[in-house]
Amino acid sequence: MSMLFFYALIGVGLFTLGLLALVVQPHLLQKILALNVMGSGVFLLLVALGGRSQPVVDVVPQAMVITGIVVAVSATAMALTLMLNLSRSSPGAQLPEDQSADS
Amino acid sequence: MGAQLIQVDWAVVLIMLPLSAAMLGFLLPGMARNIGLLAALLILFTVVGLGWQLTQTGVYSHVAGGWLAPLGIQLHADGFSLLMLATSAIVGVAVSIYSTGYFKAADDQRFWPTWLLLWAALNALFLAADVFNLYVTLELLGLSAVTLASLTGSKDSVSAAMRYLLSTLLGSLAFLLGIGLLYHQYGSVDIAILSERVNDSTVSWAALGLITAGLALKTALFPFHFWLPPAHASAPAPVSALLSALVVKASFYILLRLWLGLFDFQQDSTVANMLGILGATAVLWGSIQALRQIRLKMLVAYSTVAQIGYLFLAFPLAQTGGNRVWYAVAYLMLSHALAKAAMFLVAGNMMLFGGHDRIVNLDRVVQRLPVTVAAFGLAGVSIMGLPPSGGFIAKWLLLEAALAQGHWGIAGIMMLGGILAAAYVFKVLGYAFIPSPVPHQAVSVPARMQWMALLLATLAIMAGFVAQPLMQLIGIGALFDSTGSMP
Amino acid sequence: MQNLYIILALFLLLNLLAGMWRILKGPAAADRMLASQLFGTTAVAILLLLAQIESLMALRDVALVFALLAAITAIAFVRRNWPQEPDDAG
Amino acid sequence: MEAVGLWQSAFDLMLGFSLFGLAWRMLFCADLFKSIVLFITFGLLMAIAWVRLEAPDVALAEATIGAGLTGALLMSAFAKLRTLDNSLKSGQPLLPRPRLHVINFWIALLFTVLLTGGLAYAVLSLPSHSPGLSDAVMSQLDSSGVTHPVTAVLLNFRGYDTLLEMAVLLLSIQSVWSMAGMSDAGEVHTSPVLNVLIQLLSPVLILVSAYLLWVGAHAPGGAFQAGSILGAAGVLLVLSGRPLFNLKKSWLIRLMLVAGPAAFIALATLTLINEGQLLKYPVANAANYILLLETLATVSIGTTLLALFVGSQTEAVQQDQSHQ
Repeated sequence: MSMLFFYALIGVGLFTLGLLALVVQPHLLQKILALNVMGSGVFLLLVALGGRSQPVVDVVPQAMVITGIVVAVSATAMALTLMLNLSRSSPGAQLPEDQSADS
Repeated sequence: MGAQLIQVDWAVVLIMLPLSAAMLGFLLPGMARNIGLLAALLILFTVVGLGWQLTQTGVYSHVAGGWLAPLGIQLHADGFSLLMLATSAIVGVAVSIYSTGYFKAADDQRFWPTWLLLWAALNALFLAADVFNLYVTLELLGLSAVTLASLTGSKDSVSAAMRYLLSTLLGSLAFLLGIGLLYHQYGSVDIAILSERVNDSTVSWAALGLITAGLALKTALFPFHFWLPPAHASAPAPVSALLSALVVKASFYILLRLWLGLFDFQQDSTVANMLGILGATAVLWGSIQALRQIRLKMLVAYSTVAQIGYLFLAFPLAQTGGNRVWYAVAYLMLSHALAKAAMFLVAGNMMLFGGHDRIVNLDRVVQRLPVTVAAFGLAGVSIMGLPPSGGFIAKWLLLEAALAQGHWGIAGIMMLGGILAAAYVFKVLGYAFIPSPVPHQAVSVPARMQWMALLLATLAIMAGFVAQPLMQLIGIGALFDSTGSMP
Repeated sequence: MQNLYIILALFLLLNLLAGMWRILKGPAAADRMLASQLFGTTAVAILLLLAQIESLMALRDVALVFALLAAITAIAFVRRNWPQEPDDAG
Repeated sequence: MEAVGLWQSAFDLMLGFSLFGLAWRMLFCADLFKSIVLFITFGLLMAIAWVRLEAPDVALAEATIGAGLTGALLMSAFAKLRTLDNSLKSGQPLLPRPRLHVINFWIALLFTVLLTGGLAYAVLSLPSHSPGLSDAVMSQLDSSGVTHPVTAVLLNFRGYDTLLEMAVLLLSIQSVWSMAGMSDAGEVHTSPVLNVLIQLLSPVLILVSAYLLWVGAHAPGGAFQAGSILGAAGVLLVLSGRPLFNLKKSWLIRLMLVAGPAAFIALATLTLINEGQLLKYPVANAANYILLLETLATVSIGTTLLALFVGSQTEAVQQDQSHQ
């Protein structure tokens, strides 16, 4: 039983670890990976806690997560496309760190 | 005839119509523009139908799939939904017509299907009564908004769109984690059921924090506004209008609905005060930044940051100020949407006209584009909050509440924000009158692009004259009157 | 029997983690890629064991899909990353 | 039985910590290629975790989409990135160090730790037993038209969410096509070994896809999993350098992309008129409607994922930057 909470806590850990990487890592590919890890964390929490309804597992969170995985791959494809477009115009695939407002 | 029409599920049509049109436009790229224009007019007509239905029979709800909550998903339309749907329809039709002049035929297949999907997402979002359904609509909305923001393909717009995409995905994930926690504590994703069950618990607070933070990021509340100015300023003008007028409002709409429905367990909390402080900072910061801008579109974008701040000023005021404050917020959402869309369309016209949008080089556009400059002036009146505009009514109600409760700080911030808004609006108008040292070669601007800007600006002013009936319409379902209970 | 299966699964998982060293260490891209392919195979074995433990036959479908799709990333690697960089190991 | 429980706990603990450790190494390493390989491995372990959590449907989706297609997408994007950026040679420490000031980094770390603590506290405050919606799902399963509860939720009880989900998929391909131009599929190399492999693999994949679609009514599987395997088969063909016809121009491809969402909308409209509620199937026909929806959705999902893969790595469309 408590294993479900363990998995949920790992989910929390993945979410916050991804958040940290999203903030501190400069390369866009790393940011995209970070968002994917955050997503996995949320999904893990959703499904793990759905296991608390014994004897039958609650499948509604599972259906939500399948929906979420599809959204995640769509968003990843879009993000990779944008990243490649960006690195065509300026090498390095990073966001201009210091956005001056008047550019 | 009337008896039958009242039975029609207008709300469902509002979702299916733009979706079908988007698919048709995707299938037949050559006809995307005509399909889109037809859909836009039909959506406006459908919103009128829904409005008439609501005034006759009250709150509308629909049980999707025939499965009652908590198992199934329900749709719900009250006065607040209607207001947002109508705002989207009006701005949407105007922007659609405007865009026929703005985009070349080659860009049609890139613009129209995405814009129709965005419209479908907006309508579905305003009709949702289920937090997971809200998450799906939020994703559809965010991803289509990013796509539209990247449409010019310039270096600025691509990097702005990238930042926008990362921000919007982060916001959605925080929102999803929040509703996941709520579901696992309270066993439902239906707002009405949740509102009965949610109580003052650790999980409620965690969900409140995650959902508020995620939606504040999407709404671009200070200090989460970093993505907004570049994204809104580098997008094509009709897209900027849609993003500023509608897309940021959609996440605020969810925040407000959940705040009233779910998070009323903490009526007198510091969270509301904190949101108020961030809102106040946004008003000042956004206005000052707007004043400092060299480019017109950046100025208008920073003005959005400031105007979003006003929306959040309502949270501390509502603790004792009651329903009038929320009516003011709803009114502000409407009038800002109209005025801001008009301003971005004006910026698009000036850019097309002179080939740039540097404010100091506007070079007597007032004589050459009188309709456009008039639109900017009228929209500016509403943004500043001068009578008799819609913006005046909204800000007056807020100011009244602030003064009645002795919130002198908020009152002061609002006045200061108004003065700063006047300063940046008149800065633009001033340069529009004087000749610039660098003359520009003028390109003629199609009349419909000018008149659409003027139409929206005029409507923003007109909103000030119909306050009474509008308030009645917003009041359908009494969302704001009985704080704490969702019908 | 159950005990044996779960111990075996645990052993395979340990194995997988030991292989992680190769991914982290490299040195060449191909080393990392091969290690991850090995993981795919190990994962299939773990899934089959779990299918026995939980007597859930649907898990065999998961293992099947795994086995089939392990190839896709490897092919993507060979196709996209390999030819442009013949002396990668250096 | 006691011993089994103990060993299982050991397995779970190790799996959980490996997931976290992998994510950490993936996100904070200086070599992008290593990160991508670690991401693929991460997806593998996630799939095992889904199995341990009694979510085989999610495991299938993760194995096909999470680890498989996303991995291939990342791998291709990385290859493309390397042609654009000479500094990206695999095996070298090639990333710029985080630009954040040291103090800012520690503030971010402190914030992360606090957030983790708060969220963990909230999670642990949840009741250890909660029925969720499992009772509601199980009691209505008989009238849903299928016997597999996940399929019942996705296609019937919450079918409206899935309708919007199909719109997200359509949007993603519209988006990728509008951001990047779509010329013909990748470069054409031929390699005898690969070609034989692909010739053997593709029909098997298509067969497995059909099997998963069919089995979804009463066992783990369904449109999303079947569709992503179909997409994977397409990706394999593209990678083998098959001269696929121009995806964007082809009317047939567009039709396949739209088939799923269009079926949903058509059925929603039909049920709205006949039954008074969108996507409310008459109980007698529910099984047929769901099979129809799933079949068309499978086609659309597969085509979309393939088109996303091809589309995300072609050259950007030539755009004028005059009026932005």
